[in-house]
Amino acid sequence: MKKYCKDFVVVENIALTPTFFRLTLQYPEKLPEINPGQFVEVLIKEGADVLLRRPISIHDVDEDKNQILLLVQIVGKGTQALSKIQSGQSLNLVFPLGSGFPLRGEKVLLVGGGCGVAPLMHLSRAFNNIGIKPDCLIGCRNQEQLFSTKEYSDLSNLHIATEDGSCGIRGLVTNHPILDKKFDTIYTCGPTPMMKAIAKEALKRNIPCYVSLENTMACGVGACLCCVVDTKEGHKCTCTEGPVFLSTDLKDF
Amino acid sequence: MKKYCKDFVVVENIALTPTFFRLTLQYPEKLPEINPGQFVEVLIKEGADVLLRRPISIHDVDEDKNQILLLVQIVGKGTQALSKIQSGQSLNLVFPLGSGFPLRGEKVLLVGGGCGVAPLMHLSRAFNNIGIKPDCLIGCRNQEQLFSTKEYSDLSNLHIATEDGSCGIRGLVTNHPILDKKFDTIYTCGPTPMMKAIAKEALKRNIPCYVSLENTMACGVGACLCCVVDTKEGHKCTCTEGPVFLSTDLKDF
Amino acid sequence: MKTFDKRLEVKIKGINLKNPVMTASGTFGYGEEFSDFMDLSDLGGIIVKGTTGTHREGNPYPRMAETPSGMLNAVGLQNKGVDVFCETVYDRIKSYDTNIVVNVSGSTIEEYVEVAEKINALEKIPAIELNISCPNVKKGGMGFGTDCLMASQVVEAVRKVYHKTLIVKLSPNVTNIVEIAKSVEGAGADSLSLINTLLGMAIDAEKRKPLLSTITGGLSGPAVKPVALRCVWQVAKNTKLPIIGLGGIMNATDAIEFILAGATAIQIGTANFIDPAISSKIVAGLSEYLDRHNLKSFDDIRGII
Amino acid sequence: MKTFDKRLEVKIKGINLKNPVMTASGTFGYGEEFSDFMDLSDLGGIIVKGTTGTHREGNPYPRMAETPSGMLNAVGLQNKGVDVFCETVYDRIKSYDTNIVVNVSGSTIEEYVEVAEKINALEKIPAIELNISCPNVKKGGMGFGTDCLMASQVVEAVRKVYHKTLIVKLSPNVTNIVEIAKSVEGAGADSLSLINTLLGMAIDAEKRKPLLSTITGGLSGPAVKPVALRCVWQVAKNTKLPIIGLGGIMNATDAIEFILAGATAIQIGTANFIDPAISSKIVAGLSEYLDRHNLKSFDDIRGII
Ligand SMILES: Cc1cc2nc3c(=O)[nH]c(=O)nc-3n(C[C@H](O)[C@H](O)[C@H](O)COP(=O)(O)OP(=O)(O)OC[C@H]3O[C@@H](n4cnc5c(N)ncnc54)[C@H](O)[C@@H]3O)c2cc1C
Ligand SMILES: Cc1cc2nc3c(=O)[nH]c(=O)nc-3n(C[C@H](O)[C@H](O)[C@H](O)COP(=O)(O)OP(=O)(O)OC[C@H]3O[C@@H](n4cnc5c(N)ncnc54)[C@H](O)[C@@H]3O)c2cc1C
Ligand SMILES: Cc1cc2nc3c(=O)[nH]c(=O)nc-3n(C[C@H](O)[C@H](O)[C@H](O)COP(=O)(O)O)c2cc1C
Ligand SMILES: Cc1cc2nc3c(=O)[nH]c(=O)nc-3n(C[C@H](O)[C@H](O)[C@H](O)COP(=O)(O)O)c2cc1C
Ligand code: FES
Ligand code: FES
Repeated sequence: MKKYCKDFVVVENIALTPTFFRLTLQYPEKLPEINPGQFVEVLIKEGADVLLRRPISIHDVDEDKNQILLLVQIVGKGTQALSKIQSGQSLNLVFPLGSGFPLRGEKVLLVGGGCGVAPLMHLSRAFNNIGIKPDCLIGCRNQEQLFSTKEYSDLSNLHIATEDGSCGIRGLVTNHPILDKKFDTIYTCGPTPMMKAIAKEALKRNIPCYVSLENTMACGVGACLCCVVDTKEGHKCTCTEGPVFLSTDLKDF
Repeated sequence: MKKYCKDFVVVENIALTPTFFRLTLQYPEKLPEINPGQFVEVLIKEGADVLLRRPISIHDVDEDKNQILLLVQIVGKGTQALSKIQSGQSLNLVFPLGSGFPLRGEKVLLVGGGCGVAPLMHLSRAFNNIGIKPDCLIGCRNQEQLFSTKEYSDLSNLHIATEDGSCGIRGLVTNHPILDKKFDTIYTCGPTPMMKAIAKEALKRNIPCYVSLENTMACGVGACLCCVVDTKEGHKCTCTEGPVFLSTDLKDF
Repeated sequence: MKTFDKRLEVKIKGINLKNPVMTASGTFGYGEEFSDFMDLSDLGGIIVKGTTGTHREGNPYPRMAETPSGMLNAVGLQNKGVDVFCETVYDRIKSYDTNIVVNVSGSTIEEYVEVAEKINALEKIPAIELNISCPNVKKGGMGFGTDCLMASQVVEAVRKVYHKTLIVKLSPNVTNIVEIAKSVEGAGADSLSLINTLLGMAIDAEKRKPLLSTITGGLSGPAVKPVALRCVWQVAKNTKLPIIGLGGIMNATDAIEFILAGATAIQIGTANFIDPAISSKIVAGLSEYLDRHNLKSFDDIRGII
Repeated sequence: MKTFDKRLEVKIKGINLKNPVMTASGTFGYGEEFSDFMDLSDLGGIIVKGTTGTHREGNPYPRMAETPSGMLNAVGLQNKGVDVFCETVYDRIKSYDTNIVVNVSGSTIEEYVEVAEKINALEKIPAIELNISCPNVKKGGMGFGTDCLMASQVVEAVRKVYHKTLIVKLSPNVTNIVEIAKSVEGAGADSLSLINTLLGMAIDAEKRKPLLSTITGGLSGPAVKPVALRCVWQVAKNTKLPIIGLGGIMNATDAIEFILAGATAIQIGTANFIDPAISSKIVAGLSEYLDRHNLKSFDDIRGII
């Protein structure tokens, strides 16, 4: 897939929670095809001290409007600076990067936590487009951390697990009974411990599980070899051969 | 004089020309005494890549409102970033720094060029306060580079020299006939070649001439010894023993 | 057909470069990774990934940490080995209209010699860059580049089997880079590229853990530019070899600083990660500088500091 | 009366520090320059300007250039000489309620010895920091700090006449900092401070001139932190001496990184120029870290990397 390095224009920057914000970005031409699970490398111009681009999943794509959405969690200097960008300003992206999720099976479960919920929106939409309504399970600490439930509900059967029980079931995603339904494939993105736990549950039930990794990256295009993950066939680049891997291909998973 | 490191609030940021802007800064308490010719060290927060503070002369002081004014020329990254600051934002200054101009004599000429005109406003005001209306000679390329003439006229007998003759006499400040008037003291601030030429004219006429240097600085408080100027008594710190020097005390002048 | 600015042409011993701009080993893959973003034929040259005698997995993840105006890496020469390069990669890239230079690495003199000899047989590779300065491998690597005797031994041995342009890449992690440069010059190098990364380290104070699996790694990016310029200047003043300068070059102005310090050509490393088309933009920036300063070529100002 | 956080107290051989935070030589004057901004008694110590046998004018202007996340300086040990220090400066600063350490510099062993001997007689100076690492002087300076034999000779000579705490400040511009550290340890040093500045250079591409009168100068600030951390970590792992870490510390988090790498105390240099009260804020930040991580002192985490 051809990659681009181009300016988008910020159409909207909405704070969803004190730490999560969503950017709607306008592309000046026809967007190229983008697979769910692919990501962009964002150039952070304002706000000192940030040298490298930051990898961010493509949260959703509006093909008609030629817009992409990013869902970002503020964790450090780069995401902090990005959170202050205003509509009308431009944002330079290298995109679309990585391989993305393969659409596999008819009964599918998507499990997300933290900023890992981001690519699941686009993945849900892709399944809808081929006539499949996925199950989507989102885990977080409490109701305040929850956002975009309407959007997820529109595209999936939404299930929620909160640690304090303020919404959905009380507990971790791995405690959710939906896991016991029969699925063809499980897709997960979120904190590594969560993904490992879900991959384990999938393995127990003999269901293929795709995990989306968030390794630190420098180039995003397979040139620097900084982002490798240890697979059963040796080191692979997360940015080009991932970020999505079959859990059983990875060591330590 | 006690020094302070404190936040001011930007009251106004006016673009005077495409490269000059003026900041009006509000101090939250009673301003300490400030001598004309003293300067501040500005902390540039926004706009990447700038590590050290930037020294900027105190352009004017409003003791009643507890405001100071800075007149800044955009020459590089720091001043570029500073030009974008908006009213309401805060700006951290170390101040007041340096020794300033001594008020000496009754018939005095102030000669400025480029951003060197900045401290002459406060100096004119100081002379007015003791009942002396100074002569003020400003040199620049053309009329478009000229600004604040009303303010300078209010406080001084204003004379202008432009290289293209679009305002005042045509030529350099050293060509201006006002230099032939009898003065007790000449004060000058601007590009080094201009100050050297003025100092030479002053010497010819046997008039003491104070020059205000703009050496590159790191600390501004006499600690780093980066800002030295070669005087007849050896290296002296521009930030504490200057920036104003009697031209005849300097080597190379 | 595209025309190139003839004023930018430079020579490095046996090879002609369209312009002084090359891309640095380990930061530009095999070039292919960047062909969507720019025309690779705009470049003076491409230095491909560090290549060793056999397949290497490199160091464990994490391998990268950002630092103030810089980055640390600890890739550790991950590559598929020289045979895979010759058999598969070479065919894919040999027709690029630019100079493809192979960065040759190893743990022993024998390994350097073996790789150099195999690359020598590849018609479309006009030069190698001998990497005796990699801080990210336990054995060999930087060791060769920090000792005059070892440096000259490995260069002599490679010189015997390698008959095209032999560039040697030096480490800044030394007390006296001029001494090393002179040893390498004496041993038969045709050109020097400097600098490789500075040995550095980063720590996560909250987690109380190093940020790299190997604890220490190689520092690159704008932070190292002052050190790189100094090394280029010192070596340019004290050897006769053409120098390829690199370390923190982010734009044409930076590139020109290296030329003023004495470099014949320059390389772009970390900057490729921030703007994947930067090297081609720097070529354009060099032409603009010549225009603006009314210069016929960089020959008049090279090394004037 | 002000109370201090007892958990922050550290010892460096003969001397007790209220806390690990000192200010670096050449960046904090004699302390006086900063007393308007902070209470100097908040500090663990103040290392005053480099002091030589006789008055020195230092290098010509310009002496400073900003670089990405760093600065170059070429002050070149401008100072009025040890006698003026003893006769006039000492009286002004001796009553500060903190450890005043004199940074001793020279061009010859004799000069180092002379200065050390004179400072030894000053009751209120509990330690000297022997600067064998200044890159900005033509003779001596860094030369002593880049050669094991010379380093041990100067330290041995000074050790004979100096009977209080002898700190030796090392240069990062060496192939093997551990070797130098060990030589200096063997010669009788009580503590090591590292690092001094990296040798660098900056050029104005438009004017085609170096930005420093001396062409090369010493690089400091955040840009050098990865190199400084690496040096501290290497030396801490390989010598027994208490280490004072510095190089690019801008805030308490940076300071803690040095402690995790093995430093007993730290120094603040370039950061003083950006926030003249930063060193006292860093003291407060260290206490906060202990609170937040529920630690009794830094002893439990010092050098755990
Ligand atoms: C393929 C991919 C897709 C991603 N998608 C998203 C997304 O859709 N939304 C989103 O908010 N974030 C996403 N991330 C994570 C995001 O890239 C990091 O949070 C971001 O780079 C942090 O930058 P910063 O400057 O704010 O933090 P820094 O100041 O660089 O670091 C702050 C803290 O975050 C940690 N950190 C930095 N980078 C990463 C990383 N890549 N992974 C995990 N921890 C990191 C650091 O160790 C440190 O503790 C993705 C990462 C990858 C690799
Ligand atoms: C005591 C003092 C008072 C000053 N008063 C004013 C003032 O009232 N208004 C104003 O606009 N400027 C003033 N200056 C100059 C001002 O400090 C510089 O223009 C500013 O620091 C440049 O910062 P920058 O980041 O924009 O430029 P940089 O990116 O740092 O440099 C851009 C260019 O400016 C040159 N430059 C940088 N610093 C200086 C300097 N100190 N003197 C001369 N050239 C420099 C550089 O060599 C370079 O060519 C004063 C300087 C001093 C020392
Ligand atoms: C991720 C990464 C990988 C590198 N791999 C190599 C390598 O294999 N061989 C080599 O000689 N240099 C390697 N280098 C060093 C660069 O080629 C270059 O010398 C260094 O990064 C300084 O230049 P820069 O500041 O422009 O990046 C690598 C650098 C980086 C950042
Ligand atoms: C302007 C300036 C002057 C310095 N003078 C001295 C000196 O006289 N003696 C010395 O040992 N180190 C001197 N140094 C080095 C600092 O003490 C310190 O080692 C170095 O700046 C690294 O720390 P930093 O990055 O926190 O500044 C000087 C540094 C600067 C910036
Ligand atoms: S981030 Fe560079 S190879 Fe993946
Ligand atoms: S700027 Fe530091 S002494 Fe003047």
